[in-house]
Amino acid sequence: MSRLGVFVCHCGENIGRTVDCAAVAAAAARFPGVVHSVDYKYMCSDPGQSMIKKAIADLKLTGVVVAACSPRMHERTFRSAAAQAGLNPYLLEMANVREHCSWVHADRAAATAKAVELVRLMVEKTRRDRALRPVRVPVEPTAMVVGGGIAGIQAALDIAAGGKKVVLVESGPSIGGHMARLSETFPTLDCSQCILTPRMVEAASHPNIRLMTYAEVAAVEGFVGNFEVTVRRKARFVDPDKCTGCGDCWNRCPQKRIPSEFDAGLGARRAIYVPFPQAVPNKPVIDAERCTMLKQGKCGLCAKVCPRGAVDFKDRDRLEKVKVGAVVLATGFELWDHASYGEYGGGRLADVIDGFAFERLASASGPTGGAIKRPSDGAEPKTVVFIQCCGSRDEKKGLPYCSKICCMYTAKHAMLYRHKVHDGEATVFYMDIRATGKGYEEFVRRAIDNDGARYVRGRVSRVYRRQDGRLVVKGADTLAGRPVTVLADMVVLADAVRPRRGSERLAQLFGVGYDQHGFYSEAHPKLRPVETAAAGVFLAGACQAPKDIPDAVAQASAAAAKTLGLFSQPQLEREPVIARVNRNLCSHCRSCVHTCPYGAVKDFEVKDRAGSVLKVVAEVNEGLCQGCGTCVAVCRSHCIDLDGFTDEQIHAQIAALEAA
Amino acid sequence: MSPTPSLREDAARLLREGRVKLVIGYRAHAGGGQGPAVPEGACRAPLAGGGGRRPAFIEEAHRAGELVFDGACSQNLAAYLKKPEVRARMPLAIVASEAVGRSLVSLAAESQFAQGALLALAFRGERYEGVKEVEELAALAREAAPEPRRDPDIGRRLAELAAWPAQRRAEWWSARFSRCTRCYACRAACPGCYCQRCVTERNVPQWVSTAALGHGNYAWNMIRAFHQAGRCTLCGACASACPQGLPLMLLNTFLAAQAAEQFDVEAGLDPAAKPLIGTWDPEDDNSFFT
Amino acid sequence: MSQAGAPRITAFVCNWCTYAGADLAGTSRLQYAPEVRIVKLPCTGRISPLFILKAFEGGADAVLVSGCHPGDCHYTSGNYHARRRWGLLRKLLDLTGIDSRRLQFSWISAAEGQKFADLINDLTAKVREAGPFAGANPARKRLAPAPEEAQGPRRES
Amino acid sequence: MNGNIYQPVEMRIERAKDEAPEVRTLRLAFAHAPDREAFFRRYRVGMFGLYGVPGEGESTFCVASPPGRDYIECTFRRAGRVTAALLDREVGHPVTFRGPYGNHFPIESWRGKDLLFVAGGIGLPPLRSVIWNILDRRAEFGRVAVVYGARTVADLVYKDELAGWAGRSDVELVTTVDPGGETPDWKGRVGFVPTVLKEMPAAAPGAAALVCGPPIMIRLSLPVLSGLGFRPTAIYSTLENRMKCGVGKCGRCNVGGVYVCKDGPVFTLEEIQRLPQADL
Amino acid sequence: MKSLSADRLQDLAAALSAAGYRVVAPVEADGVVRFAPWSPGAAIRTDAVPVNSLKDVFFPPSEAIGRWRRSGDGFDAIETRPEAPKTAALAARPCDVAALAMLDAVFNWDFRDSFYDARRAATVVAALACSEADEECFCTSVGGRPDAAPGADALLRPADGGRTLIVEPLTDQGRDLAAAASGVLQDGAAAPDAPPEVRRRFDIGRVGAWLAGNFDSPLWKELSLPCLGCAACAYACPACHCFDIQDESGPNGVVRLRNWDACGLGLFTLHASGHNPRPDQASRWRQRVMHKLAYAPERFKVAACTGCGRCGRVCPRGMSLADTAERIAAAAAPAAGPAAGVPA
Repeated sequence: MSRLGVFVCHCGENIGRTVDCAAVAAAAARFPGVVHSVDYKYMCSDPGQSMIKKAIADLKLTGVVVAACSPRMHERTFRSAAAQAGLNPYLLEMANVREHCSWVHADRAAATAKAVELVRLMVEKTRRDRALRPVRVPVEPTAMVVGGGIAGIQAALDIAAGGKKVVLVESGPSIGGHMARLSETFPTLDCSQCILTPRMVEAASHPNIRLMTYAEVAAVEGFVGNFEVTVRRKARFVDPDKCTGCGDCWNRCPQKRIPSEFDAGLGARRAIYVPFPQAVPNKPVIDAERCTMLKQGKCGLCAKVCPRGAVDFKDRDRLEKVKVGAVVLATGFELWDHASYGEYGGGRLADVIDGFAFERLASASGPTGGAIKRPSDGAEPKTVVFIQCCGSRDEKKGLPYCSKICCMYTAKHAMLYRHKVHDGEATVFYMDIRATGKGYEEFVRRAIDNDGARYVRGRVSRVYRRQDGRLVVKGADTLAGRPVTVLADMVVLADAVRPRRGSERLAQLFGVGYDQHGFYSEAHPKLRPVETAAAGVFLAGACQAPKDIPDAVAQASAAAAKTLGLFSQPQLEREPVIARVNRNLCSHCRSCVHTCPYGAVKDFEVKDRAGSVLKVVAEVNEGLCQGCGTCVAVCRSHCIDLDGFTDEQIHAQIAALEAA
Repeated sequence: MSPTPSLREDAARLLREGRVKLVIGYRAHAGGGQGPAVPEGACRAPLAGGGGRRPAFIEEAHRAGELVFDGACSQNLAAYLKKPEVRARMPLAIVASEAVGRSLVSLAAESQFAQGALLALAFRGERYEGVKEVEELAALAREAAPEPRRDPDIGRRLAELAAWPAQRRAEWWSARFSRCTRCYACRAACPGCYCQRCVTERNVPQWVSTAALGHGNYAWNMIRAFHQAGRCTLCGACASACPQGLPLMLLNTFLAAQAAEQFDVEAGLDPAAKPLIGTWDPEDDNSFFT
Repeated sequence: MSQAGAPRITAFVCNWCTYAGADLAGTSRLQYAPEVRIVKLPCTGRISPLFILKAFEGGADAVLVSGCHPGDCHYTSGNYHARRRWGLLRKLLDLTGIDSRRLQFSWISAAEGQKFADLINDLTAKVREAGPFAGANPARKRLAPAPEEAQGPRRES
Repeated sequence: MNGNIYQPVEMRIERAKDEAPEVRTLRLAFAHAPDREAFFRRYRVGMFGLYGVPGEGESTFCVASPPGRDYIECTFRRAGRVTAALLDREVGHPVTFRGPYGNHFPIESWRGKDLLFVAGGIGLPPLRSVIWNILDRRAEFGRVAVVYGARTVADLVYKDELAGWAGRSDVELVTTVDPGGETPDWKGRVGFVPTVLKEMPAAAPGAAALVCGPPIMIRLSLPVLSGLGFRPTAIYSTLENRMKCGVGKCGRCNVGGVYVCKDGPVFTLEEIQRLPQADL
Repeated sequence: MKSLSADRLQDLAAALSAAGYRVVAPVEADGVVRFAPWSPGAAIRTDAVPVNSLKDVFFPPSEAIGRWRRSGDGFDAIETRPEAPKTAALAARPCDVAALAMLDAVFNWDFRDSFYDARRAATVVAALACSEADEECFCTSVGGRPDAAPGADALLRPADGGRTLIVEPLTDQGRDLAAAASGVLQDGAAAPDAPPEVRRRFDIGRVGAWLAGNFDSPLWKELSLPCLGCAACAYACPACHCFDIQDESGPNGVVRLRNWDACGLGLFTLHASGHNPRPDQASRWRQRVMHKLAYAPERFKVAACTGCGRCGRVCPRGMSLADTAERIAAAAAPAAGPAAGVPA
């Protein structure tokens, strides 16, 4: 039976000034189920809390309503006081008579009347409160990091350094990501590989990190602390345990003309290959689409020359299940395909290249050994036009957002170009310069002032090839207010940054939200920028939004910190606001299954003792349920209910508001 | 040509071959029973009680000869799928007019029967189309109704109602709902009303009063209609079943039109459809929010 | 209870945005009409159509449903689910005589204390202008548990 | 009284005792003396009543206390809205009551005869009124034996009274719990009621057996009782069908043509066997 | 002999209304003819059997049978009296009137239901003899007649080919009614019309005999298969009287309502434990038929079916008690063939 205590707080004068607290307490004393009702100056003070605790103990209260400030302020305080007195903390509720009443109404009579009703509402709710226990789930202290770029590597290293195991899943043959392809990095012009490769090696050799390259996430089950991720390990056709990475195979492979993805198509690779010389692991894979042995059963040269017999043409994709407690998604980005910009040649002009191609041209380890040569004929371009915002900030044909990194890397490109081709002319077309990082603005100024890059504010309307092979770049100088035409030997487009293809599918597997462009959604744009709606799934790097290296690395470390925080307890404790299905009454229409934002509602087979299925009903996974109650509201027979906000409670509250 | 011989043959064959345990169809009913009189303009389908046709439950091949089909076969047999007695006899076959077919497609989308548990002896108009799986029924339904079919008379009456002040609408509906006795014939006749326990029969808490009084009748009729939003195939079974001739099709048609207009949803055409209430689109109408 | 003739407004609000927005109205000491009664839910997605029907049945002169702005839902999509529900329900109720003006929907974030206060004031004014709903409310429970002559002094105040 | 047969009388909770998980006994005093007098004029053991909380409804239970008191008691388990509301009431709170209704055990015909009570779990309350009625007039009856079992020790109701009966020389009490339901300090038997029942002495001439409990217990106990020599006309039980009115109008308690609320709730096995079994 | 021109029924109603009666009669709303309070100007429809029955006048779908006012943790009972205005029920059919015997019996067999009784006492029933019988009518099979209404206070008998209604008072109350309406009644002879032929017919004795021994017959399952488990038949039935009791709360107190209920609804007998003695539609349909044709005759010496045929008219699936009785009669007939061969 309910034996409720009501405690009305004056909050000094804050409530008492406009609400007659004694009158509220007196009115509450007459509410059904209330056995004790008092008012006091400061309920949250030690004496106030003691008063509550004493009443709980002495009067054997079964529930408590504290009429005071917003529960956002002191619900935790009072609930822990209740718990100390031996009352289940979820049997205490707060009536908000300060923020929602005394502070917003001046009329004492009206405010007091309202306060009485607010208390009444919470009394009716509390009478129907049930003792709840926080949900506890065990945590598997192993993390999975999806994506082996710099963000993924950093997250993995930080988690590993924290003493927890990490599985690093990379879809390509090597970790390293886009950063491995860069020549130098802004604004310091460090050699990208020089700073990255030690990290790659460290990741590969760290005892807490297990690399799974050439692998993809195929399926996800479970929930925070208890994910079971099925990883598809793509067939490499080379046994990495036997392979020493000697290179005999790829040097002998007759397929020599395959455009290298790593080199943006400017260089070539073989059918059996490592994507780049510093690859980690430095073990080749066979490109099944290009290998004549796999395609037509002819050749097999690599197998013949391998001194270790590591080549295995019978290799197949394998599925491996990995149990992890947390996941960091660091799937990175790719460049928007400028083929839809017909006015820039639509991808058909060989000397109109993207930023990565320029990076490879400028890289000492690139196909030209660091010499800037234009793709069409290998000549050194004497005039290069850089066009910013290619696809970015273009709602009509491209993408509405700013890709953030292009201003900086274009400045870097112009600078590198001028360093390598001293008599070359670099012209940059831009909309605005957004150089907001540390040392960034100075860097851009250096490109202009020291390295002589010509910055033209305006859009390029057209790029086309003249008979003689030179490119005509027509644009407008909006500052000068006149059209501009530049004859160029090469054009570099700063293509927009967009999420990797297939990132939506991965998000769906993990229950992570994503925006219309495919960038993963953080749980809160300000305060939870690393978390996602899926508990235990964190974000790092450009999969969330365009980011430069320091931002990506910082977020990766943040994701690692979140992961380590999660792993710091053997069990997770969660608010017990959980939806529950009444199996007897469920008709299995599956509305709730479709509705749940967390994929927490699944089919459940009710079986008899012999194991045969009697019926299928919906069931809520406690680990996944976040307690929004949306499933409850779509259930037509109301056979789902939400602990903490039950139908009975809400019904009683609405009934308490009935007009006389 | 009468479709009946091939219908009977197929039914008999399915039973003989053991592909189904039961065929639900229509049989002729000799004496009596025109069903309730059809009130003029009361938004009820004619032949409410089934006219000269009655449901037939055939379990033996030799009885397939009882099956008939014609325009008088207006009862929505899909409603029988909620009876445990019928569900226990799956796999089964149902003689499916277009209306029944759409109900079956809708029920399939709501996982109310397992794959392979149900075959349709499908009709388009009075033309027999043969034994169909649910996907084929859906294709048939899409083909038969490329455009949503709406009763123009109901449209006119809705427009008339819309032009009235709210209070007059309230009075008009209250007068009608006041006749409701809560016999739940509407619910019983509707294939989509298959909840194991109807919300009006949940008493902890009692959201919907079971009293046949103004408030209970309003809440009941609202929630019945709303629970059909995006699901109702406008078969008219509920309205035909209502002994009091309540204009339930006004509510159903209105909501179906809203579902189509706002969310581009037409029930009963896609066995893989996701529920209208239970999905969302960022572009859903936001104009009524301040 | 409220003063005689004062409109009764029942508000169903989510915990994360609108409840917090109302808190902010409080901490900002914004004054608004005192007739609103808030029933707190975790999310607008939790609000069943029956809550609204029940509130009108109990004599609410207006019902307010308010939650996080689209895209800001604490549970990612509860408010989107809710919006779709209301898009249909409000039309149905309007058709049957519950004027849309008496069923208000809004998105109010935790930062919009001013918006909350303004909305309550606007809604209260609107409902006052429309007058008591009782007579025209088709959902209203009309039972006489305590006949007038039998109402004694012990009647709950 | 205004002649409204559905108008309950007001009772006040005098005592509330938790018997087992979610099982409680309420002792109710009549708020108005004429109601008490009217009740006890008609009350015989075996009759039932409708206990209610206005706003939640009424629920049907037997009257678990004997005549000759100035209160009535009922024992019930939380099952739905009304029982939950009754559980929510405190000592001193009012509840409502209608009754007594139905027939009663033919206790006068048992004078000088032996009586065997067989109960399981929450089935003891209907027999408790009889047992106390017999004990109040102990000298008028022959041997009294009670076999009472529950799933677990915690599920046994009236634990204090059981202890009292166990201490009486004129009552033979056997308590038992299902295997696995015993506690370390459990002194009673372990085993199902029908099994324990087998060890009871054979029926003396004219002896009656009263059985109440879960259907499965009753079903398995009946052959044992037959084996002990009880005839179907000497075995009694009560039926507890769903009721709303309690006075033969609402139409839902009937088994075949028998209205449990008027023709019952007390039936002999012989009468029960004549009912359409599928309707039970 | 007093009579009335058939087209002056409204005048009769108006006269009674003027004499202080609340008049209830078959009137039309939205194309549905119902027994409902008559208001001036409304046509009284004698050409259709109302979709609801006379029962509604005495036993409405919902009524308050108890009231309490709350006070803290307690409540004070408020005396609840039936609303029983002086009423004249016009043009009720003989089959509706016949059902009053069943209702009178069940509401008074031991405990007397003051709500029913008060309205019964306050109501004068002027029956209308039938001039036609449709395919659902079967009163003659269950002891009724289309042209006699024992239990009514007055009978309106069609005469002169339906142009005239002869007013035959049968009780003092009927005479009072005739007196109150004397202004619209005329003197003079009229030739009563011949009663209509009720073509539908089965042997109730044979049905009763079969029922007595066939509680467990497989026929129940077959007969009940088309039933969807609503209460349309029960609520239309003039003799069905089952009800539920539900409390409703308001801010001031509680009203205890008696609402119609029906044995065809799945929750009717569901125990709180989850056990349901009638777990399927077969057992529910059996209960309905048994109650009407076996239990009621046994307990009350009157069948709870008067052959009005409403069940068949309202059933969404066209089932009817007559269909079932005919099937049973055929199954009971020694000479008849297998059950399946019976024309249904």
